[in-house]
Amino acid sequence: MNTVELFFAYFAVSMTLLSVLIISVKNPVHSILLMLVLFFHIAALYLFLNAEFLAAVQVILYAGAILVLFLFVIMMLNLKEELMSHRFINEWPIGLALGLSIIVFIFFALDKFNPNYKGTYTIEAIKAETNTKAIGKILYTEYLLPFEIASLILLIAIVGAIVMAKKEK
Amino acid sequence: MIDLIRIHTGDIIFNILIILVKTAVVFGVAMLHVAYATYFERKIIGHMQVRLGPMRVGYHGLLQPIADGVKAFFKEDIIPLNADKPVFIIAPLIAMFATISSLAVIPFFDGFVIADINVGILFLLAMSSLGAYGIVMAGWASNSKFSFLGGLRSSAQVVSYEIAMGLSLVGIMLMAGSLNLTEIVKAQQQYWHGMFLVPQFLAFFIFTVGAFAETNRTPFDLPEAESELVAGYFVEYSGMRFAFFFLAEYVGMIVMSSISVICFWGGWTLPPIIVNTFPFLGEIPGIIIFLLKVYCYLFLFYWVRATLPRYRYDQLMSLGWKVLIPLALLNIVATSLIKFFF
Amino acid sequence: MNPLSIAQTIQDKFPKEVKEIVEFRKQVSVIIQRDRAKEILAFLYFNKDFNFDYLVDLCGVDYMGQKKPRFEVVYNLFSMKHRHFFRVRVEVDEDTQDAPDNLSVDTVTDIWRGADWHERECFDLFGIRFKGHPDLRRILMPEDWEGYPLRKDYPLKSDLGDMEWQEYKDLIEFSEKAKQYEVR
Amino acid sequence: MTKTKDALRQRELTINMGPQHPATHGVLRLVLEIDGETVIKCTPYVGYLHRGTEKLCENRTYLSAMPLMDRLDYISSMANDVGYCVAVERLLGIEPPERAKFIRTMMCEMTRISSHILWLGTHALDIGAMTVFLYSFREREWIMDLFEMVCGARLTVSFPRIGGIRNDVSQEFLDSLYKFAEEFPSRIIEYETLIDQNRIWLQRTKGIGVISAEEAVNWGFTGPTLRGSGVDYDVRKYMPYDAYEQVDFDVPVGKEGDVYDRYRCRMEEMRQSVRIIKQCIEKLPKGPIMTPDAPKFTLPPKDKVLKDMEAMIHHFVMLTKGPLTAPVGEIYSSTEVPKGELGFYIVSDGSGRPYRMRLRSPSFVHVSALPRLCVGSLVADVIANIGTIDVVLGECDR
Repeated sequence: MNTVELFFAYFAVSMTLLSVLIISVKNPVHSILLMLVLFFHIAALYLFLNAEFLAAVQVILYAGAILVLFLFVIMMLNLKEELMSHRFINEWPIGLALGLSIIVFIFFALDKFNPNYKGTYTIEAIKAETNTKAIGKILYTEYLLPFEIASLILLIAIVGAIVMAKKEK
Repeated sequence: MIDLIRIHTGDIIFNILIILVKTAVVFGVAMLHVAYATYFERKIIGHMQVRLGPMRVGYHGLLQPIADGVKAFFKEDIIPLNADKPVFIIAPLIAMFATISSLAVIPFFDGFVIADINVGILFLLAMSSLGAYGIVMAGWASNSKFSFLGGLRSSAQVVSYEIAMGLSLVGIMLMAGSLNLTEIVKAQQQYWHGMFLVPQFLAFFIFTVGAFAETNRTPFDLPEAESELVAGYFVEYSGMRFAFFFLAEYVGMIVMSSISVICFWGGWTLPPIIVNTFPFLGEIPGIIIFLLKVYCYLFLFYWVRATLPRYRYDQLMSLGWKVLIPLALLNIVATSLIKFFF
Repeated sequence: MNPLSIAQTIQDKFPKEVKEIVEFRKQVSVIIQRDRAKEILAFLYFNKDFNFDYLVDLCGVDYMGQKKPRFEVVYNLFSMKHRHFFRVRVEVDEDTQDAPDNLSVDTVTDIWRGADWHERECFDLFGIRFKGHPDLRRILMPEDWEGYPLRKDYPLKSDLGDMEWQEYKDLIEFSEKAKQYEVR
Repeated sequence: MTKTKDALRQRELTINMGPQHPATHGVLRLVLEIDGETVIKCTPYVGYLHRGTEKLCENRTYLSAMPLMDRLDYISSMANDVGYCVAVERLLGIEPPERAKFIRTMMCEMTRISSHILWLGTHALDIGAMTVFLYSFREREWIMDLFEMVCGARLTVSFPRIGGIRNDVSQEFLDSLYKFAEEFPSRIIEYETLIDQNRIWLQRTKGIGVISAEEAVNWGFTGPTLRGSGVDYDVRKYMPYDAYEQVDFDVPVGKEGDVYDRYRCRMEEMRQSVRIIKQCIEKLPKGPIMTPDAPKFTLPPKDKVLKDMEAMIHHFVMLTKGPLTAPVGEIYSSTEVPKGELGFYIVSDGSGRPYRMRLRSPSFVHVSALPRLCVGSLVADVIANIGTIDVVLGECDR
């Protein structure tokens, strides 16, 4: 095992542990903090893949914006009551079944996983062009349609949120 | 000497050593700056307000920051009984380390940067958004309603102003064609004015407002609005933990000033037009020019604090969402159009 | 309008209620009985010629041992429009066994909003109750205070001993306990 | 799940603003119920500074009750003293001499300026403009020095006396006061340049805490708080006392009745005060400072007390028993103090002590209207509203 693999092993194991902790910790604010740590680990993994842009965006968007909003909402809750209640909902067997089936799926799909696949953008090509440029190019040429669809979906979500917030009054 | 060390240690360890030394230097210099930033803030605002500021410790109070530091260090550390202890302890550390780690990617002069990464600007934005965690966590963990409100205000404020600030920097990225801070400084040298401030004045305005909001400075100091929330999110903190927040705020100010200097004021360089007319100015070390520019920008922080009243929460939000973000978008569109056609 | 003529008008309209018209240093006041006090005050407020839209002050006076109806509630009125001043004194008697509701007046908070706290203060310091007041609680004194300090039979200073206000006793006790932490 | 839903539905947060809070100007306590940042309920609690002034007055002579008046509105003690003296003089039916009247008027207006400056500083500080606070304290210091010149005390002066004033003013004092009056308008302009055109200041004050003229009168507002709503009511004009009849001044009124208009009113009032002070100095007549025609009610001059036996006995009786011949009756007398109308309702039973002394303090009335001003606005507006009604809790709680 060389250094890179060692690092990867660390990140993989700790990410799994963190994920389990996030759903099992009683205090939601603590689980959000753990989630923050998890996001950092993910960002670090992106760095291993030479995807600095993704790593930075991971931190800015997920850690900096989305998670803060989560925190915002959770802080509003009456946590004292929340701490008393059970952490898991009654329908946990369904969740377990779903989770297990996904694991089975992945297990069977593992076969088709090709670690040596190389697309047009090799690491060398990306390094020559810088990460950001490469992502921009690929996003606005090859994946333009999915990108636009995704943004439309987000727009709908925003409009929906506003409509729901307005109705309350 | 250096070569001797290199031979004896090998490349990787040597590089790590160099980085450690650089980090130590930057950290030390930054801490000194923070200490004296507080001193100058008190002095400058004092003189603006027809009073003298600190005068007692040392000549004209010059040792005051050190006295303050010693005092904060030895003060009793109080943790409220019903506080969420781990979060309460982590919060100031998050706030401080998030801002201090921003210093890692800032090039202070040509070639001097701890980590010269390609997405420098994004890293800075990421770190400044992390600073909000410290504040929100502190507000929540103190188990006090005033600090809770401060935390809420801060989270909403930081999230909304970061968008405007990030978008305002997109113009710079477009102009420079890179996210690397060193590259951005170098890109500015192509122009006769040597500053992105001239073509990107709109972005500069948005960035400045955003920087004030990010660092929770007047007129956007709502999270700690003294007259409303007493001291906002750090109302329950004392001693060293309180000092950490203080430190975070001032390092944040220095980081924001540095970003502004790098992105808009040409970093450690002087405008080519000036250097060409007075060639001897080109001999000034870059660090001096950089620091002078940073001081000017810091002065702006102080000046505004002495002048402006505080915004109200909803006014702050409407300014952020209804004025700054549309303006920033407009700036991006205009910049890219100009860049595309010329 | 001449205050005396205001007083005269009131006496003409409510001959039974008005007990006396007093003039001292050009200030005129009518002393009226309690039962229709609110009606008279409303009349002073709504009548176009008087239009007393500003309740300057409302306070209680304790005439213990000097007059028979022991208390008076004094309404000082001013009209912003006509710039005249007038005073109404409503006589209230002590509560007795057979008339437990004696010590009360109808509230005027629905006429003058500003009367709210004045009435609360009057209740707090004299024990005069205001019927229909939205929120009649003690205001200046602590909520669990006993007695009405501005009454004439309430001593200015005395050693209450066990009758002392509970929170004060707690405070004394606490300070005794805290003495052990004192740095000497 | 239901518990979570309940937790979600519970949206109000109750916060306890005060009695120790930087913006409540003393020991005012507000219990705010807020939904997010919006105030949905506001309950003021007062009484933390209740010292029983009314009860104390009933047990003191008319003269010795005066120091209590200093401590009502402790930042404008001179105006309270004058108000009290005017009330007792009206009860006794005596008139102070002309010179005393002019000096009292002068002092009242100086107090008005010092109180308004302090208000301006703290109000601006509440809204976040720190510099105004220190600028205004510079001038307040000046007025305090002037007070010290005339009576030796800076804050709790006890300067006026029933039937006159304690001691005459020197020419030196008049000169320096005139200099102050010459200089001060330029200082007002200085404050105004700091905040008057400031967009943030305008956003924070315009349209906040609006109250209409009728409603303000109905609530019993007085002083600049009322005049900001456009009601032209000033005790100095309509029930003149002292020398106010003989000086020329305007009563500034606002239009909208919001925080900004009340701010403008107070700023203009300071200019008018300067005008009055100047006129007082120019018109100041020569003559005695204590009324000579009612020796039974007034203290004899100090130098006489030390030489003359009769005067000494008189002095002694005055201080221990009070004027023995106070007429039986009742009087309501009000004066315009910086905060509004300060009223004294005195019931006299013929003894040397007031039988009942009622203080109608403007702050008490204004605080009672805080819920009316605050509900529906934001937390930051509560601060602006507390500032705009200019409360002093010493006066509110008495």
